[in-house]
Amino acid sequence: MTNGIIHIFLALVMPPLLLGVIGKTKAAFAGRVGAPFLQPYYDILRLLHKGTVFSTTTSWIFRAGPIVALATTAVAALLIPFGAHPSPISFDGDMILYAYLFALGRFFTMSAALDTGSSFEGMGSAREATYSCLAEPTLFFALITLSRLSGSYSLSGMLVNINLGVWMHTSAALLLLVGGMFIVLLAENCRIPFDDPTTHLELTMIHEVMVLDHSGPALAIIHYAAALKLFVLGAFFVHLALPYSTGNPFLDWGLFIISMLELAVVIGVVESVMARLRLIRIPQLLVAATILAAFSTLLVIR
Amino acid sequence: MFAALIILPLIGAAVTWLIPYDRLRPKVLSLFALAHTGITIQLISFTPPASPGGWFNLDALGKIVLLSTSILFLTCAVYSVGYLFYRRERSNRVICVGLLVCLSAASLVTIAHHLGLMWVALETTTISMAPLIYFNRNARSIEATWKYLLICSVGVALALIGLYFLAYSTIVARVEPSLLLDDLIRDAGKLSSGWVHAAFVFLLVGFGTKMGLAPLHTWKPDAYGEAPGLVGALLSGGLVNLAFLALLRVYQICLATKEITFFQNALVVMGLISMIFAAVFMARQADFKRMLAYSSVEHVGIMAVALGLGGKAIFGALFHILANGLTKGVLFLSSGNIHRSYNSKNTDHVRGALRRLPWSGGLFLAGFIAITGSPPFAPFISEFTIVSSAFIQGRMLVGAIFLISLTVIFIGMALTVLPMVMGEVPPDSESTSYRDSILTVGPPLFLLLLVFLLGVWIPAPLMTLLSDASALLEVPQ
Amino acid sequence: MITLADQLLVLVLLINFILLGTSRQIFSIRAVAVQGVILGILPGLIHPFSWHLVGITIVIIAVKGFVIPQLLGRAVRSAEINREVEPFLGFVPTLLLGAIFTAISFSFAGRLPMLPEHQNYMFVPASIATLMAGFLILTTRRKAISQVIGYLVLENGIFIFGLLLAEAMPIMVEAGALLDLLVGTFVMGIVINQISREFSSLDTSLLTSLKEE
Amino acid sequence: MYSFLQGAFDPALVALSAALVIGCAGIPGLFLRKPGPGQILSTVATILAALAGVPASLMLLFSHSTTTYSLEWGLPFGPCELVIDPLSAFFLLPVYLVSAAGSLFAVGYWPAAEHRATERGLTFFYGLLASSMAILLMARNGVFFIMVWEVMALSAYFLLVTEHEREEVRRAGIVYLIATHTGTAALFVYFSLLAAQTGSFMLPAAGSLSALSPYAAIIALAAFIGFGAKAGIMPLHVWLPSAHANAPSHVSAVMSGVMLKMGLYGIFRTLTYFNDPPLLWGAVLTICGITSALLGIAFAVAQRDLKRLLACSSIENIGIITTGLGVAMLGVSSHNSVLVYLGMAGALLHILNHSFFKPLLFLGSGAIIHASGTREMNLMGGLGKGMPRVALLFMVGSVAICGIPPLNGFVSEFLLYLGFFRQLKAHSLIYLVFLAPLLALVGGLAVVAFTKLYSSVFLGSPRSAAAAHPHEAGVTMLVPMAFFALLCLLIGVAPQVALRLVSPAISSFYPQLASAAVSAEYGSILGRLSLAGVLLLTAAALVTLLWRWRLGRSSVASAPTWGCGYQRGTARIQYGATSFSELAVSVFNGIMRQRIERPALTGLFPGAARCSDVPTETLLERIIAPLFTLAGVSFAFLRRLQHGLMHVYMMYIFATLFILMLWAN
Repeated sequence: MTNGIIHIFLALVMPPLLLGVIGKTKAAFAGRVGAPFLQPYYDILRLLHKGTVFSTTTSWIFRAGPIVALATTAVAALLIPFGAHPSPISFDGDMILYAYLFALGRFFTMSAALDTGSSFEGMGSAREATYSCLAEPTLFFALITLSRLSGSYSLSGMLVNINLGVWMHTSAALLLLVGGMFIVLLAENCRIPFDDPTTHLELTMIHEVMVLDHSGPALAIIHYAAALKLFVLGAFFVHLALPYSTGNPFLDWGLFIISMLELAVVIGVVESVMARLRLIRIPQLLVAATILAAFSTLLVIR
Repeated sequence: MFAALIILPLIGAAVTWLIPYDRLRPKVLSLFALAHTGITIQLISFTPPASPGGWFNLDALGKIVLLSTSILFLTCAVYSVGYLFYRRERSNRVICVGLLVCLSAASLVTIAHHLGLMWVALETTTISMAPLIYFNRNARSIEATWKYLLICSVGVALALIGLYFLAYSTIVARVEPSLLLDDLIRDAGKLSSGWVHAAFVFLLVGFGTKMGLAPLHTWKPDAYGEAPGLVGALLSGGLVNLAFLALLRVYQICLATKEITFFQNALVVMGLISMIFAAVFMARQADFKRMLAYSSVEHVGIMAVALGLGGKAIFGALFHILANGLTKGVLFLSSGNIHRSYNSKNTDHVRGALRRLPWSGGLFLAGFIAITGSPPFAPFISEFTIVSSAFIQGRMLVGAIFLISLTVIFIGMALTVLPMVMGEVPPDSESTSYRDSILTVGPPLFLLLLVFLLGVWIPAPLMTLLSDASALLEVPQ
Repeated sequence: MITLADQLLVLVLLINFILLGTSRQIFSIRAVAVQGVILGILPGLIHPFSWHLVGITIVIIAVKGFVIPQLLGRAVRSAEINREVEPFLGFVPTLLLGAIFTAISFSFAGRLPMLPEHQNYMFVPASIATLMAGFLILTTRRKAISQVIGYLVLENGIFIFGLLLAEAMPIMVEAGALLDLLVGTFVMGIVINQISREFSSLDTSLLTSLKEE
Repeated sequence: MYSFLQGAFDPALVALSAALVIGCAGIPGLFLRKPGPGQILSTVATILAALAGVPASLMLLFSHSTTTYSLEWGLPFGPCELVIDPLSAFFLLPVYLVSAAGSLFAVGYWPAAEHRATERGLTFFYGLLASSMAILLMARNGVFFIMVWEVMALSAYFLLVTEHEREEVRRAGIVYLIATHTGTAALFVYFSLLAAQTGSFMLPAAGSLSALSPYAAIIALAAFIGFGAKAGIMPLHVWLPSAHANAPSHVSAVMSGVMLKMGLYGIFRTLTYFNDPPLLWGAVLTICGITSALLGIAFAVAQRDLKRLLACSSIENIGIITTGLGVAMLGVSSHNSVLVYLGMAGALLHILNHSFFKPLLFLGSGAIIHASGTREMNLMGGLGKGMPRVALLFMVGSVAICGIPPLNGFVSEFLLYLGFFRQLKAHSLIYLVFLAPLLALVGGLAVVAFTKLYSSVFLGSPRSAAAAHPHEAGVTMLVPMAFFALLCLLIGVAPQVALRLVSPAISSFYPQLASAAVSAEYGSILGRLSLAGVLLLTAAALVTLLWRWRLGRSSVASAPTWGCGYQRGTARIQYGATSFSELAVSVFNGIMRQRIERPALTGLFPGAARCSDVPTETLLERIIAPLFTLAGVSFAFLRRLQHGLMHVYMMYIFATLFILMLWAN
């Protein structure tokens, strides 16, 4: 019970912190002081108090976009286990629900973007659509591998199962998997090298350009949803990459928080040392990720 | 009664010859046709015994052919009242007389049990049809008539020598020399095989020519293409069946001689060749009457294959006599209407028939669907029976070729027929005086209803008739 | 008597070859007429005398020997500008083929069983050979007239075979023969004349306008 | 309870008579002088029949009973039996539902007053199509089956060519007719060989044939060709897109929602005959299925014609169903009952789902075409403002067809995924699990296709004058759509109910399965799914409330969309349908070929020019059409045989005679 409450609490509170950490890391690399860790929280709060401008061409879809995006991510957050603790909701096949919830969110964010009738937002959603549908198989290969290793059909079962022992046995497969999933993590959350959240050239954006017309609370919701998505996918990845656990539940919570922060740092590092790819290259990178994941699956299945 | 069947049409011929008014003749014609149908039904329901000497006898096979011929003829006669009204420009004496003479001869073929007599009647039908094909009196029609006449006469002549061989075989075998069907079947075992084989070959080629099996069919497209619609209907729905009946007689004797295998194989091969020919010639056919001619080639092929397969397929062959005859009637009569209305039989000019002639166009479309063996029409029953028995007998190759050519033919016909009936009428197509009327649409409609009825329900008497007939052609155990 | 019949049959065969070899329409028509007359005589030689027989003979001779040739000749004279045969296949090859076919028909007849009393006749081979000659003419000559001639020769062949059956089933044979005559004369004659009227000359009437293009 | 009701009356008889009523519904209209009443009459009759037929078939489904009627007919093909078993009853449901909804839709969509020339025929053949499909499901005599089958195919053809003045419709009709007739030819072989096996034309009882007998393979192949062509399984799908695109929309709804399922029914039925199907069959079905799914949706992404897109997605859905069936067959061959259950459940449930959301979408497209007068998506846009209700319902359909929670499409795919993952613990066929990523890819592409469809039709601002002033659809058009949308939501939120619906059909397909226990297990899992669905809705509601609260507290203004500094934006610079999918198409370039017409720009000042890219029917245009041309050419060469030279004709006769003589001796 307590674990459930902690789970929900973390899911609600922690996500923007990751963005803050990433920002700090990049600043550090750039030799700046950078914004405080809590800057994202301030942004969201500020946006919540701002007024809203609706485009005249939009319809109810435009308003539904942010809502659905947040709702789906929130439910996904309830399905994924944090650290050694199983998730509040878990049943056979919940990983499929997990994957498809993001599809639902995507459907509405893309429609909302297209609802504005702006060619830039259309551009963004077209890219989002293509890339995410290329990222889809990678996730499933990962799920297959994990399910094979754990013999379980639910996210909690398959993720909590991963520990150093498993790593010892099937290090090759898991390494491949980590590589593939990291690429997907970056792609799904529109980080460098796929997309640059901080650029100001709409022509090159993917996710940011889709929300150009959202303002005020809507934008706040979108930012929060994005952070939450990063958090949820990150939690998934952390299970693969940093599968430490002590017997003690509270230590495990701490461990989880730390490893999430580590992940944020890593992302920050990657963003600082890499440049954004040309759009043409992105599909190739995603396909490469799929191939990595597929290989790992083959390794564990044969 | 037999005499009435033959004499009555002759009287009719005489009467129509004497009548001086063009308007009156077709009505008299249909009157006699009606009487003939009446007699036919009478004969079929209460069959008199074979005539003394056994020259005339109406057995089940004869009944089927007689029935289909008589019905078809009646419809064509009624149709002619409406049709000839549009051909007022020339006298219709010849056509009316010719039709009645042909009817008389045709009835004779069905009841004759003496091969020689049957042959004479068959030859008579051939000759009496010649002037009808020449009805249009132009260069093309004379050419068609010429080819029809010469090829068919050669064919029938070959049949004659075939009969001579048969007769001589009886003499050689020292049995009582005769061409009576029953005698031949009785003595078949004793006949000398050399002559009998030669006889079968000559008879097959002879009657095959009259029937239009490929590659003996060469007269068909020309004759059907140039003849008026109702003559085409009679040729493809009536005369073909008569020739097929002759072939059935030969088949009976063959069956009795216990040397049927060769004959059957020959039939299957020629039948399949006919179907393939039809498939090849029907694709992209620019003249819809010629297309119907090739469809007729296809269907005689189907009958031949069925006869060759034997067993359950025999039923299919016999039922196909009716189904094909009546459906061909629908097609030729409605196509005649379309031809009148567009004054062209070129498919490039004939477009949107459903718009211009809803009834005739619809009938033509329905006829097409029926003839290609789609349920719920009669030809489906026969064709399915034949295909299935081919497969059930394990003759995969025959069945496969049969089905493939059916499909190709369907495609070819569809690509010709559908553009004809669908779409808009081309603006430049000339407008003619023809309009659908009850007299020109009623007869084909009646035939279509028959075809539909037989497709969903075969009346019990007809069923028994068909089974009796196929019993005559089964291998006696 | 028998020997005479056989000699006449040889004559018939010779006429076949003449027909295959000649290049002039009129001449070939005459030749067919002669052949017809000979066939008319034949029954008289092999059957006992009867008035019925006389009647048959007269009819056959009249029709085959005079009526048909008259019709054809009129057609030729009226409508034929060029009176050559214009064969599709040259004369020499045709003759060779004719010879071969005659040989074949003799061998064919030899392989078939015969009544002993017919054994030493050459009716069967002669009839088949004539049949084949008729076919040869039909297949190698282009013109309508020539084809009628071919058909007539064909008929003659059949008629010769009919002689074998004459006493067994007279009605049959006569019916067949007469019906063939009917076709030969009236219908063919009429059609030929129609053609010649339709196309002012039989040369232009190669009758090949109906075909698949 | 069912038993009590059955005591009251015989549901099978009700179902049968309902079918007959639907068939006769269109007939009075043919004879009435005024056009209106006939249509109304047929609609009322059809709806009433459906209202009777649906509960009846539900009862038959749940009572696990099999009812047999023997029809008296005068044809020499043995007795003609009508049998309703759970499998038939299950397939009967969509027949009644969709046909009734469609006929109601037609009242608004194809009003008799405006289409005097065509309405009568349309109504008549529509009824004929519906009832023939219903009777087809009951037919147990092979010949009767073919007859009903052909009636169905032909009436579908006549419905399809309703607007035969248009060239494109005629072409579609001819392609369809040829395809279906070829299929029927295969069925001739199929039933003949069955008769050769069993000795009668009655369809064999379940598990009565051995798959090892020499003919079994041919029978299966013939069935696959004959029925697969009707179902539109690749590579037998060539007729499908153009046919569904060119038929009147409510007809497309029936064709795609129900008629395709008849082909699947045939395959299901065939597979029940054999007691020991080899692995190969399942493998073939699975491979064809997943291929159809992938290529189908890939083609859908590339389309620019609204209804063509929907048609291609039908190919995809049929592919998913076939995959499920194939997996189930593999389960049967490897005696893995869980796999059988999940595969069958997924397939059957997806059949049901597809017959809900696809008609919904097709009817919606009808409303759209009614409003905008075009099928070209690039000319639409902004229709959502003019027709908000249609837009909402269409959104439901689009989400459902993408297989996204919380709607029904997800449930069936969920079951399939479970089946694939279960293979990880199985002893054999473990590689089936690789179907999961493929199916995921299909899902992703579906999202692309339908966001493209939805956004380019309803969102943004109108791209052409035609789409500028849309009008909301009438009640008769909205009600059927709303009905389907409701069903989609129902199954999505309460999947366990749907599972109870399919279980009887499964057990009649695979009696060895102890279906009760298994279905209970998966029922509970689906229960969790519905819980998640509820959670999702509540979460959405909470966020909405939060937002409303904030909106209430702050200023709300409206302004034109921000053009990123470009001031002269027009509707034409929006991302259109083609431009939206351009990127995806470029990624899948190998599969989807675009015919791109680029003008050659020459000279210094080239004049105005257009560039257009059209998705091509690869199989039809690259392979089949050339084959036909080739055949035409060779036939034209052979036709020289009929050259009009008399003496050569004579030679034919002579040669025939000669050859036969030689053969005889």
